[in-house]
Amino acid sequence: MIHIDLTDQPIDVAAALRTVEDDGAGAINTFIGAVRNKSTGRPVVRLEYEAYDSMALHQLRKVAEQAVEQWPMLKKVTVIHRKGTLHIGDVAVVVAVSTPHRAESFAACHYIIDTLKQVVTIWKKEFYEDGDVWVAAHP
Amino acid sequence: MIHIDLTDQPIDVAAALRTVEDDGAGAINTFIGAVRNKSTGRPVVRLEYEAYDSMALHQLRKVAEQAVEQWPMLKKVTVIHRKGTLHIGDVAVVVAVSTPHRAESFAACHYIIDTLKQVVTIWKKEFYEDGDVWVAAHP
Amino acid sequence: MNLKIALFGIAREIVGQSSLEVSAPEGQSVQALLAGLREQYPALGRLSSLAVAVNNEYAEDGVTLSERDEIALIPPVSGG
Amino acid sequence: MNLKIALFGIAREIVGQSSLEVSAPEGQSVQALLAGLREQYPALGRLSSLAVAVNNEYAEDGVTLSERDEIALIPPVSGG
Repeated sequence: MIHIDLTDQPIDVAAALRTVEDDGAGAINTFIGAVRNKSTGRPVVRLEYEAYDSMALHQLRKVAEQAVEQWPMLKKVTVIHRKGTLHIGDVAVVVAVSTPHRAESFAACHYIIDTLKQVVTIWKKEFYEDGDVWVAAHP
Repeated sequence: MIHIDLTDQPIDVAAALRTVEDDGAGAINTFIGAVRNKSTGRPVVRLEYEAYDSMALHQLRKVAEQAVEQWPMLKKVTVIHRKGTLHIGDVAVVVAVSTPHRAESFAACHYIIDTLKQVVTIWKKEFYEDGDVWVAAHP
Repeated sequence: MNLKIALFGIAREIVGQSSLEVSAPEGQSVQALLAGLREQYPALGRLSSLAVAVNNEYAEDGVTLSERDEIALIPPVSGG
Repeated sequence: MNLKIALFGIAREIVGQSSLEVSAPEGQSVQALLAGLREQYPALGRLSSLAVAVNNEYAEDGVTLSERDEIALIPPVSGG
């Protein structure tokens, strides 16, 4: 009921959605994080995601388990994160959860993406026309 | 940037998601409402959705416009509602919004589905093994 | 004047048809229309709510109706 | 004892390699390891945060390290 993946291949969003389908789940909430054409006003050319794979997979699963603990009505949870080189519009992350009722689907999905961004060992480098930056590295 | 549909054909969720893609939108939140196998504990066999089409389309657009007014950073909004006969697992409604930042994508999508359920002129009849009920009709 | 009222969902089932012609005095209000319909079809009075839509918008009790309006009876909605 | 430290992201770039061997006294703490690395690579001290992971879990300052541990330096994460 928890499905986690970290992949260097393009994420198939429709396939990810199918993994959380459940006859008892009337509500599916999905968050998709895609590469934007700018960051803090600066045009972005491409991104590179680097992961500490074993820890990232372990932490992703922990975050999903924490969500299930907090919202026991959760039926299915899928989190897929991309790594490697991404271009504008590419999908970097998909979080999908299914629940019997809708309010909990929003809350659980929001919790998972927020917590993922705080703890999962993945690093993003943004490349601009004239340089690059490891996101969030410096104050 | 607002896309509304009311259809008696199966909803293509992947196609709905593509309608909100935007190079300036890093965040896409999607809510999918599907037919559950039970309602208030009673096994559901099928549902029938009936719509007052012209008003439903008008109200759906109004709800989407209210969301854009409330969260001006919204890039694209798509709301598609199914009508006719639906079976367990069928998708009844899809709401998808894209924004530059994620918190607003959750808030706007949640607002749209909650408000849709309050004002949009669509009626659902649940069919059980031994009867049927117009949902929410009676106190 | 004659008002044509579109009926949906349980309101359609209660009345037994998908629209209704009602003869009403000029300047009939939403409130008066509803009162008349509830009297004629008591089951309408037992619904959780019953609204009137005029030209695709919800109409307050005091709104007056005309023959040119597209009027509909709106029982509790349950989309989504 | 010799500790092998895996390096990622900007920490990897600062050190110039993807892992580091550090010789440390038995019972070395996370805090002492970090202090030593920050002294040797001052740029590490300028990051928004710098954590140590032991066996795929974040480790508090007081945790003591052993040669059998899988140790990694974790600069500010930025997934999603």
